[in-house]
Amino acid sequence: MSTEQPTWFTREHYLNASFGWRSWLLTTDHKRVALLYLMTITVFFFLGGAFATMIRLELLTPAGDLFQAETYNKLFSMHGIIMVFFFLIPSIPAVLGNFLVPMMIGARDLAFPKLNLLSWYLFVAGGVFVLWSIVAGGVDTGWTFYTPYSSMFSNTNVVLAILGIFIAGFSSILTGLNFIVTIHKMRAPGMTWFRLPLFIWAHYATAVIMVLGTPVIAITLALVALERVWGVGIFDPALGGDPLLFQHLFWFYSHPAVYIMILPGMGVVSELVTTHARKRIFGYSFVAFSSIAIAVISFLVWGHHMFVSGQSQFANLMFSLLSFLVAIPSAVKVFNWTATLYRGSISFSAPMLYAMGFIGLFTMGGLTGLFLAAIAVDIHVHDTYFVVAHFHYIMVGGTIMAYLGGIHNWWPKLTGRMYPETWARVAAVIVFAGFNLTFFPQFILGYLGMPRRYHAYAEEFQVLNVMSTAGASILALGYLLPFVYLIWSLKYGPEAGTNPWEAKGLEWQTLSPPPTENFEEMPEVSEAAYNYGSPSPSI
Amino acid sequence: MRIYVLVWVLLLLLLGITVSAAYIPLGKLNPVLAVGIAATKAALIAAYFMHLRSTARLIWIVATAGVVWLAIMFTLTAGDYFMRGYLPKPTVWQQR
Amino acid sequence: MEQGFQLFPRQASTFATHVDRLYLFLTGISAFFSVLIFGVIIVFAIRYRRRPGHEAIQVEDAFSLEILWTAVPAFLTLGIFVWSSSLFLYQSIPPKGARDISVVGQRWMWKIQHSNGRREINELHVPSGQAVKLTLTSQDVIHSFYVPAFRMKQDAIPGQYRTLWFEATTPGEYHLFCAEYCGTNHSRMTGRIVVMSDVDYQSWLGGGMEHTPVETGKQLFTQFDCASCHESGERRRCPTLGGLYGTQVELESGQKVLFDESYVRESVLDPNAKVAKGFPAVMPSFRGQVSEEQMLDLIAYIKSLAPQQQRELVEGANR
Amino acid sequence: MEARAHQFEDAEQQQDAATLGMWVFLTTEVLFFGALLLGYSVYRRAFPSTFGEASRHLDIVLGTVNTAVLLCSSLTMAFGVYQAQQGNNRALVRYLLLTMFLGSLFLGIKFYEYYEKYSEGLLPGSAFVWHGSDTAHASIFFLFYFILTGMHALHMIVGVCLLLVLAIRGRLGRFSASYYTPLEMGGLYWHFVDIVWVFLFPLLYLVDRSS
Repeated sequence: MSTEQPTWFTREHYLNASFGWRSWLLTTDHKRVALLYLMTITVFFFLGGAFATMIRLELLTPAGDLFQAETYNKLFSMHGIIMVFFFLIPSIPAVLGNFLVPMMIGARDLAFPKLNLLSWYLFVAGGVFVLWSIVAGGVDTGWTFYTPYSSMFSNTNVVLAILGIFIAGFSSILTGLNFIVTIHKMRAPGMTWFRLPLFIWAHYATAVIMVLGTPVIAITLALVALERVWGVGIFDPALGGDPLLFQHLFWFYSHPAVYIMILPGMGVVSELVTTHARKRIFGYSFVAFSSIAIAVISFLVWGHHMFVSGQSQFANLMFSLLSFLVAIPSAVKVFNWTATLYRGSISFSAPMLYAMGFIGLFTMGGLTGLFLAAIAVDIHVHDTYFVVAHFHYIMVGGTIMAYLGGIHNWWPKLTGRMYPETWARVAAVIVFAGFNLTFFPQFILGYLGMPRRYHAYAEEFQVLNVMSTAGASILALGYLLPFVYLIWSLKYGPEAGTNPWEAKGLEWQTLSPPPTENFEEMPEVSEAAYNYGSPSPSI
Repeated sequence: MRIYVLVWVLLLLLLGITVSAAYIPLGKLNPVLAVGIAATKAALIAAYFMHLRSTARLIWIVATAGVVWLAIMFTLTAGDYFMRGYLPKPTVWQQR
Repeated sequence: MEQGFQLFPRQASTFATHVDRLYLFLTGISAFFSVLIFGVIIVFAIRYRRRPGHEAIQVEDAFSLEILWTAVPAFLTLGIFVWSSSLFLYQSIPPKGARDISVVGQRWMWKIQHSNGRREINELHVPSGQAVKLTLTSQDVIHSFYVPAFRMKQDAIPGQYRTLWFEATTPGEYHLFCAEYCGTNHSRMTGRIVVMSDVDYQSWLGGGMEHTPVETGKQLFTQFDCASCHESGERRRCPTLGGLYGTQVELESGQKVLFDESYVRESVLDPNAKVAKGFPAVMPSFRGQVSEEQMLDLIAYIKSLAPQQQRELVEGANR
Repeated sequence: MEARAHQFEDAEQQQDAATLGMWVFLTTEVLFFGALLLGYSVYRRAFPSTFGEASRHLDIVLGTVNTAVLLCSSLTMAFGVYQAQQGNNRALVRYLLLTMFLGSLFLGIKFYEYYEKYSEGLLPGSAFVWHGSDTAHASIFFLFYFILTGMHALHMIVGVCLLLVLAIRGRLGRFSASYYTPLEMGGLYWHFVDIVWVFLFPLLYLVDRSS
């Protein structure tokens, strides 16, 4: 080895292999596509965040005085549509998954690189339609598009928004298809299923949901658009349709979609916990199979969104029982992550802070899910702020924490630069504190009976709402910080080196940033994942 | 080649059966028969024309997954529509 | 109505105590596990923090632990399921003799009619200590009738009937919310529930001089000219409706349907979707002519033509 | 994609990946049509007599003939793939053209049926004319009829275009006994579209013929 290490600038890697906008917009390199996704979803994240800020500002006072009712309804609808379909669903899979799946299994690229690029273009096209719907005046149906309101009554740009989601859905399907084929067919020699990092198991499970669920939402929303445009009755009772059918079809996808959002986060946390505690994962096969179990069970529980819709009581009981089942694999994961910390060498690096935050907040989010699976309690808290708090604990406390933790953890690999550690720790703490202050009061609000999607509310709810808004402003600061210092680090961050965390995993064995085909020499695998040392049998 | 022709003849035969069976009043059996024959035809096409019979087990699993998920969707939805008003009135609660 | 800062909702129905008990149990479980997980993470993080001279020690997987923390959530959730489901069955089956009140949601108000015909909007007066059964429907989009103090909620679906029952316990005024997003003024589709003592309720009820739903229904029956066929005894063309409510009607296809609220409604709007056996499909549709409230009155009238026993049959099956 | 793409180790891996990818795609299609069929079934169960009456307005002769045409096209497609495996390019192109012809015939008959329904006023919407009683649900039947068969026809059109590309490439001698993956993929797609129709035909045309 020469004494003079090649630097970011002197060595060729995927970022400087070619230049010019064409080399990016026509790239088939999964790492570049990942960065394209990263930039796109960051835009959507801050857009969705801006809507959230306006919602929280409006809710400072009980009277609906800041915005008009119609504007407020558009704000929460656009917040939901953008955050769900254009940030959370693609967040971890399309950025970190795209970047890491081929590298972690020792492949040069995904199985279908062109499809991968196409999926980004579909995503952007879908995004353009949704942005168009915003510019044209917004949508006020809520992200759930319940009929017959969405199909016959709303006079906003429902069709444009649906078109956007429809197109983005195909992007999701293509990503899922690509992951499934890649994980099955592209693994390096010696990379058996039980040597795969748990990140891969989680993404495999996610891909299964994407592939099997997404077509249903696509066709369902298309039917709503058709009903609107054509004026024919599919879901509209005035024309002989059945609005509950829409809910069944919608939630057949949209409940599993929750797991599209959280499963990749679980995969990220498995990596973060092991890396930053220098430990093997505790109970590898249980964590791995719980991902698959979650993916399968996720399709059996959609009816718990319809406990008060008047579906049959039998269906209520059936879906309630099945919903409780999800708690089991989720709990298994939480316990195994916690046990992994035991006797580790735990660093307080920013990714680890995010991971620990994730485990705790996901636990709370999951446990409050039990309230919603229990029909008797759900009847009271359904469509109240309790539900809002619950799913934000999963989506924000879970997915976004994992996403930020993952971005920090793999930032050196993505860019070849280290982020500023102190700032990152500060930001992680701010996010955690701000998050809890924002959403914990909403549990209480919900049980008190404050319905969601309310522009104006009863006066006794104000104190808790003010707390929530205060927390939201702290949270906003916590999100802006990484945005600033990560961009700063692109230029000023110290060079990271191949493996700054001394982590296991194939992605850390290649250079940072990696060469275009990921590895200079194709790897062969001869050991299990997370081999941080052999277990001592005495314990 | 020959097996393809055989399957094709079978398919046309089944088509004939399903069309004629549709005109025999069998009550609730009519739709069951129609869907059953359709499933048989689909299985024949998948097994022979699409080579599912001789392909890797993984492919077989993927193909089955689609059908299983469809079954999930239909069964659980039926759990609502078929069971409306199913629960009898338990008398225990009357005393509460 | 409630004023000032609160942390726990008021209890004003027989459900409230039951639901709250389950809620507090779940809160306890959640608090226990959240504290456990956060606590263990913090303890481990401090004890095994990375420092010079401290190395990670790899630990063997423990199958017994995995079984333990699979089994504990499994049994716990099963227990919660049994508890909550039995409570749900109690909530979902109205007791015999519950007072009937009909509710129609319409953007953005609740239109309510009591059994003696007294109507009110965005206010519901109910007696305490008596079971009340609401029949809900909607004129336009989906709404949801929600009374937090009763821990009770039910969607009002256009074109379908849903019921919800409760027994108020404490006189007072309580919030009524629409919980299912229904458009621009969703957050203003609110109202008051006034729980009164039985005596007060009776005198309040007598305050209005309205027709009962059955009387109104009878008028409508004539007004829409239903009577000319359905009462004239021209039995070849259409059935007379007396005594039909609560029976099984045989259709042309041999299928049987229950003659209940939904069947009446459907027969008025799409008369020939389910024609009774032996009758020609000649009835015109009244789609767009009958409002949801008029429909409820018509149903009340047709219902009144059947003996009490048959009516209860429907209540049992139509849940 | 003729030569091995850079991300694959060898041709076998590439073909395996393509086959798996195609099947995964087909499962998404199953769910896509499945959701529509679920909607159809819910209404069919709720309004059996109206759906039966509406279904009898469909032309059973044309429907049956069309099913037969499609089954024949599946046979010729299977022959085409077989010839490709043998490296027999001329026969392959011939079978592809035959399949395309049968596919187009199907589409032709289908569009004639559409035209008939349209002129009878059976296209749902403001111009929907129904002489039976339950107009609302008859309209829902025809809505599902047009959406289901329309989505199917769309898939057929895509399929015919796909076969055209394959035929041209076959004519140019791009395939051989060692490389015929695209044909296999085309075949899988074509047969799948056939399977969809195999379900649509009895569900739409044969609902209630006996009464």
